[in-house]
Amino acid sequence: MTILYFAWVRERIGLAEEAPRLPDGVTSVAELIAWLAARGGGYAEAFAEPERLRAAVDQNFVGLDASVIGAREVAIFPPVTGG
Amino acid sequence: MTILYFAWVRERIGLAEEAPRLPDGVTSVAELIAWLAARGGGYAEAFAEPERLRAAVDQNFVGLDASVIGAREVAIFPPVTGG
Amino acid sequence: MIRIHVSPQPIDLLGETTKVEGGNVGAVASFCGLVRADDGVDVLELEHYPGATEAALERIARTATQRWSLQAATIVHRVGPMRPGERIVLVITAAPHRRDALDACAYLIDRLKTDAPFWKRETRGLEARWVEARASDTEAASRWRADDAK
Amino acid sequence: MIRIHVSPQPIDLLGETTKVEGGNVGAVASFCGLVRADDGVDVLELEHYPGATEAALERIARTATQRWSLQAATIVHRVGPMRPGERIVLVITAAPHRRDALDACAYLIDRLKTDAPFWKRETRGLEARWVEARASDTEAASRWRADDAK
Repeated sequence: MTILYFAWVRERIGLAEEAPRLPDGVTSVAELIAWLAARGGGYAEAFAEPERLRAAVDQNFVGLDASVIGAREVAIFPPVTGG
Repeated sequence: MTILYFAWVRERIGLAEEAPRLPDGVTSVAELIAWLAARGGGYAEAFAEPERLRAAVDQNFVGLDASVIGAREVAIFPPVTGG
Repeated sequence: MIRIHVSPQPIDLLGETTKVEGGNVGAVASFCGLVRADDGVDVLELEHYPGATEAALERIARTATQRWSLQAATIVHRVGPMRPGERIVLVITAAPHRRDALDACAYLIDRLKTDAPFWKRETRGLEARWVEARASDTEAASRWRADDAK
Repeated sequence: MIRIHVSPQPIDLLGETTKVEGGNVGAVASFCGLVRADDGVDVLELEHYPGATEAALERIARTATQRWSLQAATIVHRVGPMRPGERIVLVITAAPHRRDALDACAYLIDRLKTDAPFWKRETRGLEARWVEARASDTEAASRWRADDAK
């Protein structure tokens, strides 16, 4: 699974994407975020306030309770501010 | 007083403007129209249905009951269709 | 900044738009009406009331700048004969924020349709006819008056 | 005809507009957002989610063509660094009649603000900060959803 980061999530983590091996317990976006936050450092900083995060699974916008099982691409980012 | 005609009013009358001498009884736009219509020909044709006419007195849009006393310019025309 | 321009020249969309884009403008909304090519019209001719037309457009634009927070309001209207696909009218609004620009743009074109002395004549082949006023235009314009009365 | 274009190139307003003016189009509405020059911003940088951004814009445009009678819907969004006064986004709608073009144009920009993955970063002097999402944008977009539910 590829994980993509955008905007200040990307900046705090210092990575635009990565493809970590996930433990079995990680089945939802929220669990993925908690697992990544536990790495500390920039991850802890980026994911300190999950309510400020949005996500997409295989390029579909989803709530943080959405499943990541079988997903090929998960993106985590702040609320959008385009236009 | 100058009288201006636009669109099909102008076409039916065959004139874009004229400055006739008005009789004393003509004090409103409606009376002006009735007096002009009585000339017959293109005037009668142009003014056959007063409800299809609009007017401006000194370049201000007015109802047909508006006064023309002291006016320098009266325009008679169909409802507008610009844009 | 209000700009009113009534002329037989083709409408310069890019030039008119760049005129309003300077300063601290954040939002530009525009509406352009074109001669429709689909109903057999060969030539559309626009007649106006010189002087009174410009004054009416100026009044409409001025009312918009009082009602919304605008940095610019432009109304450009072509007159004389034109062909299908050509631009008849262009209204542009510029504002710090989009809602003002969008609402004022709709207002300008709705009011222009009923409050400015222009008359359209369509020619199809050898037959010419004056376009009739549409009830839907009066309705669209009165929508804004109802708002005014609130 | 839907056109979606996301690119670091300056937005070609005239080119994009003339693309939609052909055929039997009678009404063209557009909205353009620009980098505001008034609040000390030196550089505005737009980040996006390649692939997902284009797909989101396509969905928004497609929904508009289902909801209004449109002949064209164009969304052009610039990404990367830009300067005050430069165009960030341009939406254009073309229709036989003005109400469809105007309403669909407002819809496209309102929905784009909340439903397409773009992120703005402003730089003032040496300080850069990510722009926060605005509640008023969510409100503006939800206005259309309330309409959908009717």
